[in-house]
Amino acid sequence: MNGLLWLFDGLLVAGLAWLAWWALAATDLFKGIVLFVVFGLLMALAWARLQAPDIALAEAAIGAGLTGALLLSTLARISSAPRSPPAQRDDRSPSE
Amino acid sequence: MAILKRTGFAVLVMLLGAGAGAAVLSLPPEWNGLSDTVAARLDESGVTNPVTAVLLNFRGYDTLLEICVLMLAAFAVGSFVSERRSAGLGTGRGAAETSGQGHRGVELPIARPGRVLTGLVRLLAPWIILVSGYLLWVGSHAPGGAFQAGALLASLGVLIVLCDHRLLPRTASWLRRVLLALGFWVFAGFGLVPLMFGQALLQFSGPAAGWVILGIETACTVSIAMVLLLLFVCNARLPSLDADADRARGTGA
Amino acid sequence: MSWSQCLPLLVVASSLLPGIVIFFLPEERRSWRTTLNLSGALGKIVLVALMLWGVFQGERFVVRYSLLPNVEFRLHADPLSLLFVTLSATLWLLTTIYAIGYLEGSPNRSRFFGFFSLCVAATTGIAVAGNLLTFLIFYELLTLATYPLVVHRGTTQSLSAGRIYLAYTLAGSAALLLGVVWLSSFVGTPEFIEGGYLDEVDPRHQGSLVRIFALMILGVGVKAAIVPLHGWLPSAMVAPAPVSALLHAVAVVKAGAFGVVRIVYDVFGVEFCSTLGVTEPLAMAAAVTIVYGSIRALYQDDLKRRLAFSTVSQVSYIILGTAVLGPLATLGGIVHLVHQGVMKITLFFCAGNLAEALGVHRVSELNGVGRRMPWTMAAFTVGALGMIGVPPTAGFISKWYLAMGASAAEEPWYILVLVVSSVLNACYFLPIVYAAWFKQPAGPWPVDQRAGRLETKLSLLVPTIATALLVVGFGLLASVWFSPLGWASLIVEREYQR
Amino acid sequence: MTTAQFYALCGVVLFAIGFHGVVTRAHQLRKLLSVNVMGSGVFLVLVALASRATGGHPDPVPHAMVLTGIVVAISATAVALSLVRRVHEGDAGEAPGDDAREAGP
Amino acid sequence: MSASGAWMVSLVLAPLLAASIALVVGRRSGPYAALAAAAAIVCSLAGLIGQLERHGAAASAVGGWGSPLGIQLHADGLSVLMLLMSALVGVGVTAYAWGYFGLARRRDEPFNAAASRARESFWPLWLFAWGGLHALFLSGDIFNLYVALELLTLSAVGLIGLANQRTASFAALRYLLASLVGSLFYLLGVALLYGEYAVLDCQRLLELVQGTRATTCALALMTLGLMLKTALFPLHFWLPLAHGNSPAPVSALLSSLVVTACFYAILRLWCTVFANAGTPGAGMLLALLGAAAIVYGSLQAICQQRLKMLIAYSTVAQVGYLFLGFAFLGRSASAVLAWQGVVYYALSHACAKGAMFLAAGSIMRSAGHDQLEGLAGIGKQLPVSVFAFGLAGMSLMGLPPSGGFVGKWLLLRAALEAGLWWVAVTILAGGLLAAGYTFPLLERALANRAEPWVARRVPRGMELASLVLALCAVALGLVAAQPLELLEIGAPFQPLASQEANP
Repeated sequence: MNGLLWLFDGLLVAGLAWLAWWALAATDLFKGIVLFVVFGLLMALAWARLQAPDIALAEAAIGAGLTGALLLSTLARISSAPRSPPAQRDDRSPSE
Repeated sequence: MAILKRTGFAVLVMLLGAGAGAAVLSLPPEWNGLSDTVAARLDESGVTNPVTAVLLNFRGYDTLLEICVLMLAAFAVGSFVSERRSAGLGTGRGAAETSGQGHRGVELPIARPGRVLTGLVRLLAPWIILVSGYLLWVGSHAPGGAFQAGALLASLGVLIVLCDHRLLPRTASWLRRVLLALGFWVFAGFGLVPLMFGQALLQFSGPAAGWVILGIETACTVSIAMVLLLLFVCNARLPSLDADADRARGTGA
Repeated sequence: MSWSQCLPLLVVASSLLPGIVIFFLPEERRSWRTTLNLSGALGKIVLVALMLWGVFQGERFVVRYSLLPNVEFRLHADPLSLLFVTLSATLWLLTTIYAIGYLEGSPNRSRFFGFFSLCVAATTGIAVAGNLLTFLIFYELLTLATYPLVVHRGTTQSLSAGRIYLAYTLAGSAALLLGVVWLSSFVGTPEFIEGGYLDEVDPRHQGSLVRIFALMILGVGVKAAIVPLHGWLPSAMVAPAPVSALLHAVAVVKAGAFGVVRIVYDVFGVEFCSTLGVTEPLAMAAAVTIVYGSIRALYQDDLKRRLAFSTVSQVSYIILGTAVLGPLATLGGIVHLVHQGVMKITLFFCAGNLAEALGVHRVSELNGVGRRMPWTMAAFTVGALGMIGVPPTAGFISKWYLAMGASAAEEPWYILVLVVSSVLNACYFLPIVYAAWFKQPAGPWPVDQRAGRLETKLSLLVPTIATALLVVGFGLLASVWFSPLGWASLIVEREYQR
Repeated sequence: MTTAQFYALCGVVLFAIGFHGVVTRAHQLRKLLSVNVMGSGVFLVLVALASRATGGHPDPVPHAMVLTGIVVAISATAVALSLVRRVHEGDAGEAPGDDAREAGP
Repeated sequence: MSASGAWMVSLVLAPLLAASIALVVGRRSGPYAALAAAAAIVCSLAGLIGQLERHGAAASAVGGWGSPLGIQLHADGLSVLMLLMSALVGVGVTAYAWGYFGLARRRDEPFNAAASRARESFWPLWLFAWGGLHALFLSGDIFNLYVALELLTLSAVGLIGLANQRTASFAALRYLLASLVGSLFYLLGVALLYGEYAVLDCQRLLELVQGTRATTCALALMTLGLMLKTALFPLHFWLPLAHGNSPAPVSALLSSLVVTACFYAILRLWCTVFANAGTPGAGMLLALLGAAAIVYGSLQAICQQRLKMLIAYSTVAQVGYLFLGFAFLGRSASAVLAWQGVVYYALSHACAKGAMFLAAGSIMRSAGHDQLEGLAGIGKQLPVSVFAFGLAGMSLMGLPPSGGFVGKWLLLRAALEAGLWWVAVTILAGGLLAAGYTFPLLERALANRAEPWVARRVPRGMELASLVLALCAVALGLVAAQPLELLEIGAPFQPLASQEANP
């Protein structure tokens, strides 16, 4: 039993890390958001694994569900009304 | 030059991660924190689910501030939405005053709501309400509670707005705002009551504690549902109002 | 404490309150402004007279208020402060009369007279300051009050002069602040005592005490225009005449010199200074400034810049007097504090009259002006003779005592410096007097109708003549007990008999 | 290495990935995603450390903290998203405030 | 339950309840709700100060549970002084906002969607921020500190976003992202601390915390996170744009209260939780960053063209002063004096910076822009505002009668006693550089103006509010004895001073 559990943990952690990396590194924003939603679901699984059912419920409903919906709707807003790149800044702010 | 900066920063992040990792590993493996103290005082808190006890009784002050954060976020998002488009929060009369012809349909990006969606929502609605009510009730002795129930209700709200877009704008804006603040008022109200009797703020003890906590949780569930719904609606793309906005931008500013 | 106890506070307030009220007076309320100004000036003189009478009876005036747990704001009236207060009170009255006449019809006078009174309040505060912290507070308030006066005209030239003025004075006050804080870490902030309070500090700190002395003199020296730090003085000549008169004769420059006197006598004590070995470099710096100021004055064609450089050298007489050990030199130095004030203000009033009546600014245009403006040029001549040190005038007395002091202290070098500078003074003042009286004017002088049969407005003429009379008066009546010399000898007695 | 430590390490890794993303990614939406990933990382560390408790059920205090954290995260994300929307398309009500000529009223 | 507990609760709940009422009622209720909240705050603060002077530091357990389980509200000299600061500046900003936003749309100007929205949204957001500030100053629990910081940050973002221009939205977004990253660093530190000591209350952590590896890592993470929120030099990139482009009352309360509150969080952590873990080396690094902030911020401020950007960079510089106190970690003799100087400097900086931004707001309202070149002759137009700006500048420069001078005096005294020469020189250089960016405006105020001035009416209340705040900054210099006695209550810096034990 213990070996199987370790395998599950290993897979879960690897999945989490991989999803996190690709959610941020994906070229297309939409793909990034979808990966982020899947990442949210996997997190819910991780909470369940760590005997935190309350958080698993909350994560599933808020983390994956609502955040995903919000992100997708904002993405729709931005891609449909493309304006000039982020606002011109009249101050030579040092970084990014 | 950028590559150097980028890799340099990546090394820095790895160092940070290694340091934090080492710190985490150096923590004592056997350790049971406050779980015993919580278990010992659980019966005085009026609920049996330890997480709800901590959330609403032992560290109730945190949750009170957090409800404030939610209310604030909803208000801030509402204030970022321009006057004409604030179907959500916004100042009711201001909105009506500008859009003149009142609220026409509020369509969403996805195509006209097909039969499947409205049918599904009509089927699911009672169950979702039942489940969230159950989640709220079960929170006192098993995993569940205000946040989860509120989130579920909010998702139901989102589904309904997706189908029938005229639902939200028809409800009076002051009602929406009262619902928004309801959670905080009930929580602060119940919290201030013990202050009158010389006890500390948010001190719920004795037999009524369970019921008081349930009352607070119901109010919070309603507020959380309202907040999360508004967070979604204010951000959603509302093509009809955009049309007015585009026309206004053309003529106005 | 009874009202008489807080006389020093009343003296400071007597020019502070009118100033604040004048700020809020609208521009056209001319009569209100004049009455406020004059009543403030007269009130101050009455209060100073009361304080003089009180101190003479031996009464101690002390106002103290604790700012921080062991740091207090303290005002007191000792003979040295009274000397400076009387000087600034009388000359403020005369300068106010002069300024009212001079600025007739020019813009934003409310602002001018507001800052003018604040500046004098700060000067009075410096005079009656009871300890180093209070001195520092009023010292920096003086900078803030005089800056708007220097840039009063609002032209780009006066703005850049203001910038230079600020750079010097703020840097100086930073050095002074560092010195005062460093000293307070050894002895806290005790009040000024006649013979100084640092001789009982344990010898281990001698090294840092020397550095503290250098920092403080650097801080105060900026306003006393010691050579490397005098740059702001000539460029501040852009200001209107009453400002340069007030700045260079009464307020700023004197505050610097007064600061040096306080630090040397009432903080370190002159014997302790000589044991520390700091008096020689100070005297050297003063000597260098005296000669350098006079030489630079020779080449200035603009009248006010020449007077500015002569101020740079004259103020260093006071510092020379304080730096040379011995009662006679100290007496010369302290009495020169008053005499130089009176003489310099006369010269500036004359320069102002010339500029106002005839629009004459350059020395080369002064040929034959004596015939056109006899009274002004007479006052100018008296002032010039005083500067050179010709016997009946006040200048002679202070130079005389300085020379006596130098010889008593076996310092022949300083006598030589005095002689050389007197000669240089003659070289740059006598040509003006000669040109004014004995040369033919180039063209006809413009006639100033407003003045009627007088050469210029009465309110410009009376102060000039009054100060000229004072120059001669202080010279002739020097031996009388209430003259500046008498008062200065009282101070010196107290300094040396402790 | 117990499971608690293993998940805590995973939390730290997520935190690092998120922090890297916030600084290096240019687009604001990606930065927001990175912040959410960072948040999940910290919450994972909290809950993993809580699961070390012996005696069956884990320590409830970190669970309450994480619940509060998640709710705060969603509200911050929603505010950020509405700002992103305003930045990208300029709010329809672009008409400047009543002190019209001020750069920022 | 002790009266001080009641005062503390009312200090936190009054603004929050007023905010919720303003939010629900909307329309014109905002200003009146703010007025009521301000009155309640001032009374409860007076009550709390009275209590503290009689009974010393007060702690009130919320919910009646003990410290490991429940949350403690803790008030000692340091938090009371910070509450005094937030009350002073808060009342000033509220009075100013009455005039700035106006109670209702004036008849003469056309209806404007964004303006009326800003007019109504300002009040609830500002009251939330005020409540968050008081929750932060009174919290004795490190996780509660996190929630209070979030409440404060979100309301600040809402306030910055009021301005409706794109630069304001961009600035608000960048500020929000920076703050969220800072908060998450802080939260990871909290996780490590809780993971090791299983307690969240500051006072109990003081006894338990030693310099283990996890604790030092937690200290580093928490300090880094809060440094990002306080905009200390290398991490200040978000501040100038956010404070320079938001409405005047908003930038006033951001620069004076929000930044100082984040610094207070660092100070509270280093004084109580990490008193034994903080190494002098780390303290020296923070102090060096502070010194660099003073120089960098001042130089940037000197060469700014816009008045509000100038004042924003001045905030970056003045924050540097606050971190100089960390140089005294190892030297317990002068540490208490230095920290008193730092706290007093923070108090007078808050009043002075608030007055400066409010004056700048009045100048912008009258001139229509805040480019420095075009402001020649502003002194004749707005004498009261320029005078307030001058007084505030005097306090920033640390010239005598002002509160800044007292802070500077205490810091210099401590630096000289501890032999930290570079701290003394930095303080003096900072004062001179502050003159470098204060006098340009005063110079233009006194300069003559060629073309006639077409100015817009500025409500009298706005100018008076900035003048009152500036006079507060100066009055702090004259009545320094009482606040410093107040700071002694509960000896907040005692753990730092008794740090001589471990190196």
